[in-house]
Amino acid sequence: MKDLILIFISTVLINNFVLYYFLGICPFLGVSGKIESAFGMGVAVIFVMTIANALSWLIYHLVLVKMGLGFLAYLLFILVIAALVQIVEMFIRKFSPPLYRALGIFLPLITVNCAILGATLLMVTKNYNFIQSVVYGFAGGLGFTLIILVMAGIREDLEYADIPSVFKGAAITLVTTGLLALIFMGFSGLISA
Amino acid sequence: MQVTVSTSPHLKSNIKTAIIMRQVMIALIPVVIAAVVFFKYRAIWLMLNCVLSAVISEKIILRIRAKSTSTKDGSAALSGLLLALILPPSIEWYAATLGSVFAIVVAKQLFGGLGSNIFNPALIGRAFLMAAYPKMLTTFVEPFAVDTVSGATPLALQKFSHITTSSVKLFWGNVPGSLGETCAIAIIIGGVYLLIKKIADWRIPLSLLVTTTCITIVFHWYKPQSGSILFHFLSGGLLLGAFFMATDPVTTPVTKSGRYIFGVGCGILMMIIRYFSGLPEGMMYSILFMNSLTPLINRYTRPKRFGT
Amino acid sequence: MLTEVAEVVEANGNAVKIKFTKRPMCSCCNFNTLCKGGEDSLSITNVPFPVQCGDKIEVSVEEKVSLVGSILLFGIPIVIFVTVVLLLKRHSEITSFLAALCTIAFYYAIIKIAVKKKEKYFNLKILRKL
Amino acid sequence: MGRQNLMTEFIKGLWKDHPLMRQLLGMCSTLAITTTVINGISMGLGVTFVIVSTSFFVSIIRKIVPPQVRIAVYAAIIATFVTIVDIFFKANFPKISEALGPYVPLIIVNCIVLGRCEAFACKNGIWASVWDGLGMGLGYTWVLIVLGTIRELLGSGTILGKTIMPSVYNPLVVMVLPAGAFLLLGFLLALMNRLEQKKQVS
Amino acid sequence: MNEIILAPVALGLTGFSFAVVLAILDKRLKVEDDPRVTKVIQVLPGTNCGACGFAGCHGFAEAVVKNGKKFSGCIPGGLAVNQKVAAILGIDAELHHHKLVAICRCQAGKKEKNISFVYQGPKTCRAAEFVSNIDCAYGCFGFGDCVTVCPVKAISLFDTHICVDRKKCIGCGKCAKMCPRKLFELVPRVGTTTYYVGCNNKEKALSVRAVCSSGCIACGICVKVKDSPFYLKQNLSYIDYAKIDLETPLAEAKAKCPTKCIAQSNDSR
Amino acid sequence: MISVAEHKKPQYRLASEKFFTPRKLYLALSQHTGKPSRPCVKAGDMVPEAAILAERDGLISSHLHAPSSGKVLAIEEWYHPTLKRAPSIILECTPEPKIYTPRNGVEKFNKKELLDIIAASGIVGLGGAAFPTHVKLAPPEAVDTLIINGCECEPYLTTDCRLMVEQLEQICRGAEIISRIIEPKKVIFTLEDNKPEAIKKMQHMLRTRTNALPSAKLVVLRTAYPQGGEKQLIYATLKRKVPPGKLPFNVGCLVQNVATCFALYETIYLNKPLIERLVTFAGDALNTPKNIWIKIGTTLKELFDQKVLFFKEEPQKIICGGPMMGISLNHLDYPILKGAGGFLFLRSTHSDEESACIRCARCVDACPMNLLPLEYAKRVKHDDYTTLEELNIKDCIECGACAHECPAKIPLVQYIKIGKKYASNS
Amino acid sequence: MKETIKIVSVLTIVCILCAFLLAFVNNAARGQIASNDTKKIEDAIGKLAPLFKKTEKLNIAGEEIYKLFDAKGEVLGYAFLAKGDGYQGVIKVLAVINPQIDKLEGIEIIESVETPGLGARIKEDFFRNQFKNLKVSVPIECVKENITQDNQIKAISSATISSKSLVNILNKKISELKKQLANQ
Repeated sequence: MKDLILIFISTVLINNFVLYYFLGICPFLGVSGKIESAFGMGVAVIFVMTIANALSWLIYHLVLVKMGLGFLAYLLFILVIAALVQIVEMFIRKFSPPLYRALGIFLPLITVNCAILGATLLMVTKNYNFIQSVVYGFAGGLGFTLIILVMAGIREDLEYADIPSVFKGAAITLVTTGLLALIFMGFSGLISA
Repeated sequence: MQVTVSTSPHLKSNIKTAIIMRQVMIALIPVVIAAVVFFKYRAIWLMLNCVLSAVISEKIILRIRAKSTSTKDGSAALSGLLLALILPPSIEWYAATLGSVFAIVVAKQLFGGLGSNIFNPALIGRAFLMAAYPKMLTTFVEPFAVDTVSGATPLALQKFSHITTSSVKLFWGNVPGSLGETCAIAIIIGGVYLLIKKIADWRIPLSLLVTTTCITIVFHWYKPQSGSILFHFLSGGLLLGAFFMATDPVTTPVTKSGRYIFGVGCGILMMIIRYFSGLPEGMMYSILFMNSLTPLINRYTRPKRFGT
Repeated sequence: MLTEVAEVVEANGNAVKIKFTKRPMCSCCNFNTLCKGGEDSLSITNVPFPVQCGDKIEVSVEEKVSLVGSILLFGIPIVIFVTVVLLLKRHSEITSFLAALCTIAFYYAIIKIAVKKKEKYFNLKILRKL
Repeated sequence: MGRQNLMTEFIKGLWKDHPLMRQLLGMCSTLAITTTVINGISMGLGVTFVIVSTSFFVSIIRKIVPPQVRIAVYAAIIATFVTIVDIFFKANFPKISEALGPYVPLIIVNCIVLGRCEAFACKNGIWASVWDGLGMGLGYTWVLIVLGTIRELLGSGTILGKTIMPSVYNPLVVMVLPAGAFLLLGFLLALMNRLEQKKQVS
Repeated sequence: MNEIILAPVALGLTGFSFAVVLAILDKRLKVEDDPRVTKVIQVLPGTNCGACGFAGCHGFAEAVVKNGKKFSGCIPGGLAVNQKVAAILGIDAELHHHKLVAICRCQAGKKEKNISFVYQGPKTCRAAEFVSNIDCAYGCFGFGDCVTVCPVKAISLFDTHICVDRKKCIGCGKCAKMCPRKLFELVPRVGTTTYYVGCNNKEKALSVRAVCSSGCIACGICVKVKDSPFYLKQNLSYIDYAKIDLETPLAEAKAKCPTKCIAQSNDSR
Repeated sequence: MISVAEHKKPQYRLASEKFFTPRKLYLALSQHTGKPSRPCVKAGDMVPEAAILAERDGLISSHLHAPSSGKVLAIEEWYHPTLKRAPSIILECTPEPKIYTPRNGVEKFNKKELLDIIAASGIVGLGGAAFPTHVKLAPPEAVDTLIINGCECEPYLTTDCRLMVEQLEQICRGAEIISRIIEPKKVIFTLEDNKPEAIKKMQHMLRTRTNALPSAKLVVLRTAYPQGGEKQLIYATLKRKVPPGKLPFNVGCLVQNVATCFALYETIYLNKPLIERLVTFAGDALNTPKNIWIKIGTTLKELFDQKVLFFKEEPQKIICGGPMMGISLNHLDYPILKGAGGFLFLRSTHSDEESACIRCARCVDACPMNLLPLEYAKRVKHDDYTTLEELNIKDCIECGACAHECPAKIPLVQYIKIGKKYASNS
Repeated sequence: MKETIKIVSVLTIVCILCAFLLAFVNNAARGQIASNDTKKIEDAIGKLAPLFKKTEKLNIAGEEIYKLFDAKGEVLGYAFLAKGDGYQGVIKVLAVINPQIDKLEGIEIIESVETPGLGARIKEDFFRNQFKNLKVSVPIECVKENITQDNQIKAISSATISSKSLVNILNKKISELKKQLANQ
């Protein structure tokens, strides 16, 4: 149990996907403009990331490794993620059309979100077992959501700020993210307790 | 007869932004005096260095951006002074200058100048230096013997060596530490002055201090070597942070309930960092983290309009 | 609030059917062609003002609704998923994975009924005519 | 297609339609691996190879792929070449492979590659696509090299592992940390904007 | 050697199943896009400014393809883009004239306007509206809110006096919407010069004179000109743009106006 | 709620004077909230004092009476404090003092008769809003509490205070009339603790006149701004909150100003319509401040021309109303309206330039409606009107407390006014 | 239907072709990758024990422990990989110990993500050299002040946790190693 808690804390706060691994910067820059889109995106990422991690673990360890086909991992992972997103999208469309209008927009973005693929790859390199992988995916998504929400809040404020024109847009967002990364360094060392 | 027309109200209070900044400076006088007493000429040089580089960099930026606003409101000088007060006295001059310039240019002016910054500039300056020159920022000197003896801060001693410094020493500030953080009595005098003059809102310091008290009581009871209430209260940057950093109007919530949340969040985070993290002190990071949450807090604690 | 523009394709009194035009924010996206989430039609029941076929209207999902929606649709099920996986630690990976999937499926079945009942709550709101 | 046209396809990726600075694509690996120059060079070349080869193949099969499976097919092709690059690095440059870590496989989701396939290769001839891919790849590479140089020089005082800065220089550790990467890229973007503004004025 | 057989089989199976899913999906959600729409979008600047009145560039492209006549609606793109759009749609790409042009019904500058007091507050017309910064209760505040709102930068401010560049104006009416004193009017674009009455003060001559030296005093001289399209209403002179055939009566009236409040804007300037 | 500098010292003790000899009167047709009244005289007509000049047009409107006998010169545009220029009846006075004969049998009048008299007398709320009183006195819901508002929270103004000191008996009789019309369970007189003389008199009055208003009591409130606002006053006295978009009667209350009570007394008992009112003239540009009974329609200029008021120094600012919510005027040609409680002539203006908001939230703390003024200003400055209504900008009462407190000297009220206007348009 | 067949067939064929390509490339590079892995370990060992010529991989409970022989075939010592949590993440360290298992020959940090400028200095020579000839018959101690005993090392100032973590990782592994080798 302790290992799971450590994985959780370190993934959310210390080795945050955005601030430490730089994963998912593209959607982070794109969707962090409004709090509610950020939240919708974040929760969708948690969902897809957890399930993709679980599925990828099963495929990698139970199929690929056993058959000696480890080199197919990347190819299969991306296909699995793409298929998963498509299925989720279809499912939500059936489930509630209005909600699909509100939330479905984030799903195609997730396919090309490197955070999802990154999570599965890191899960493989870190040699996690099944449960650890699931927790890793969940925590990774949560960390992503946390940062994108904080960023969305800040950006909504910055909309009215008198930012130098050359810094408007992506530049100031990156600078802010840099400052956030500075701040999150304060959490380093939490896992060694 | 040439009269002026404007919208109501035609009567305005005397308070001005510049006055607020000046009052905070006045409140910092005891802290500055304590710093000079303990760390001698180093304190003077460090403060001069930070204040000057902050003001000059702000002037340059305003010139480049062709803004009519001036540095006369004293906000840049105040940020520089606050930064000097949270740096170790033994820091190299170029590091202090760099931190001060970074604080003003990146943390303040890039975000649109006074009033638009998301993070407290002084704290960002220190966080930047912490990442840039980690060794320099974690090396402290004994007071009165600034050139010779390096020492560990009370919190570091407590955390890594389980040696508790006496509260009396902490109260008067005769311990190694950042320039303005050591002398508790001076900070308390300044803080009380701010609250009496209604320059700072009492909600954040109150909720912050109450939260830390509650947490330390619980932990002290559960694990006595984790440090007493008084120890945690008087050591490190808690008091300076609570009275001078967490009350910075620009980077803290505007709603009343938001300010309570801010204070409580700072308190909890700081104690988590003090107890569990690899760093002995977490005031800076906790306030900065809550700064980043401030827009969200503001948005979700909007007061209910009158009558509902 | 996320707003988008839709065209009315069928109108009879209080219930209209609308067809969405592509979202304005999509046209500058590099993956414009990737996502088919573009066009779709929907029926709305509570219409605040009379509309005619061919009218362009602005619709939105309320902020609260979209928050609740994403929690219901993604948040709670994924927490359930993780919990089930954690509970079935001792079982083989496939068993726990399938069990977790089944639990969410069950959850969705329940929620689906609940959402049906509160259909109005999740409906789109018509903001104004363009 | 004439030579002139091929040249323009090549040039545009270097500045005008720069994938990173203009289209804001491929941020992840840019930020992650530019701690040293050598990493930047290897990553840039890896990406260039993947873009060029996928552009080539996508362009070949562009007429027979039905639009519904376009993305899946592209993803498969990209993943294949990325795996090849990965294997190549592992076999021949194990040190670099280790330093780049998971960011080599992440080229798969690097929006530049998919973006070029979607926006260009699937509509244009083989040579145009290849030149376009080469331009984009090299455009990406030069920014990686610039970023890598600055970060290595300021953060460790070295370039390509050789000490450059005088010994009194106290390395600015923050530059090799994530925070430094974000800040630097932010400033670089601002610089690009500034140049663009100047160009528009004049 | 085992893997050389195994790998294609495994991946082939995955690919197959994925393809089946996609095929099913495709059957359910058929989307048809006019290829011309995509082409138009590629030509457009892609800023989604909304100046065309549609929701973003995509909305504009769709509308243009559906109804080719409005092909020149893209304002930031200007003529170059419009010609490209026209080429895609196969429409003759001649310079398209907008039918309406904006005029400002206050032509008084600092000298003419009577200002007996000092205004204190934000320097925008919308703010000044609540206290006013000129004595005339109908005239232009001169802070230039219309200048900032104009998408084609056709409006300029010369010492608190508004000029509309007839050549640049596209008649979008944003200035008319913005002006708190409702001074802008969209009039038909006829000939190369547009004449208009540069005053909006509906009070009697004496009151007008008291606040402005170039206000319309409803003297009726312009109405008396031969073939005059002018008419008086509420102490103010108006031009009936439907009646304009010749430029001479307009020019004559302009010359005769005692307070010089008839103004003109033409393409040459 | 905030505390503001009162500036009431000199004029507080000054007994009211009278000025009834203007040469010309400028009577705007919009003296009140609602539709302008319809003139029923024409240029050249000779009218006696108290004759109807313009009639009520619709329900929410009010009659306009001739404050003096004279000749109608014209009906044309004239200066108006809020509308800038508005149609007005211009009357040349030929003074023929009229003697009003008291009405008989007032005690026997029923509700309807009383309301009819009020409607015919052109009385509007004299606290500032100028809402027609006959409409307000016929609430669609039962009212259990009548609050007589004597707070006068605006600095400088002392008319209500003087009125209570000088005419308390009449005010009470006016209040009796109101309570006869709406039949409340309780009548509450409210005063702020900065008017000790009025409080003393009021206490004495309530002790001696117990039979007339048996359920009346006095509530003395701590001085605060803007306590005189209806919703704030109801909350301060009864702790009842009037919901947004609702009116006092929705929580069973009715608030009337003391000056309105006095006007009601004059109408009902003396048969005198509303043609004059008590106005405070104050400010440091005046030689001596004064409280003056003045005919509606008199221009400021006339007061100075006829040497009723003197300038000590040229004023920098002329304000119609109180300093917190009043309107600044650009010259002295403006007439006195029914709702104007005071005119201020100030020597210095606050010339502080607006600077950047430092988010100190003093405006949030000051707002009596619990709103976020800084958010409005921020959005309006950036021309973003889309979210203003979500932020309840429409609930703002424009009391000016936020702008008074702002250390950056941002004209918050002006931004809010812009925001309110454009929020509804977009 | 024709459309569907096209969709399915194209994707399947592309996948199969890709797989073929990958399989061949992988096959060609596999040997090289495997030898790279061992080379990396041997290089590291070579730095610590320059005299070794041959390694023998001992398979004890799935852990990687190498027995080192010099040119004459005499046992030089053991090399082992130890792994554990550091300040920010996992630290992986290779250590060489003498045949008596009471003295370290040296350590080499294989992998770490400690804070640059602070914890990352565990990689630097001044720190690593302290482990040369360090007595490990009793657990290693990490002190902040000056060294007083030969089983002590001085922690990096301001990076006490990283230093301590490394020492703990080594201590734990060495004690395990002692048991395991004793069992053999």
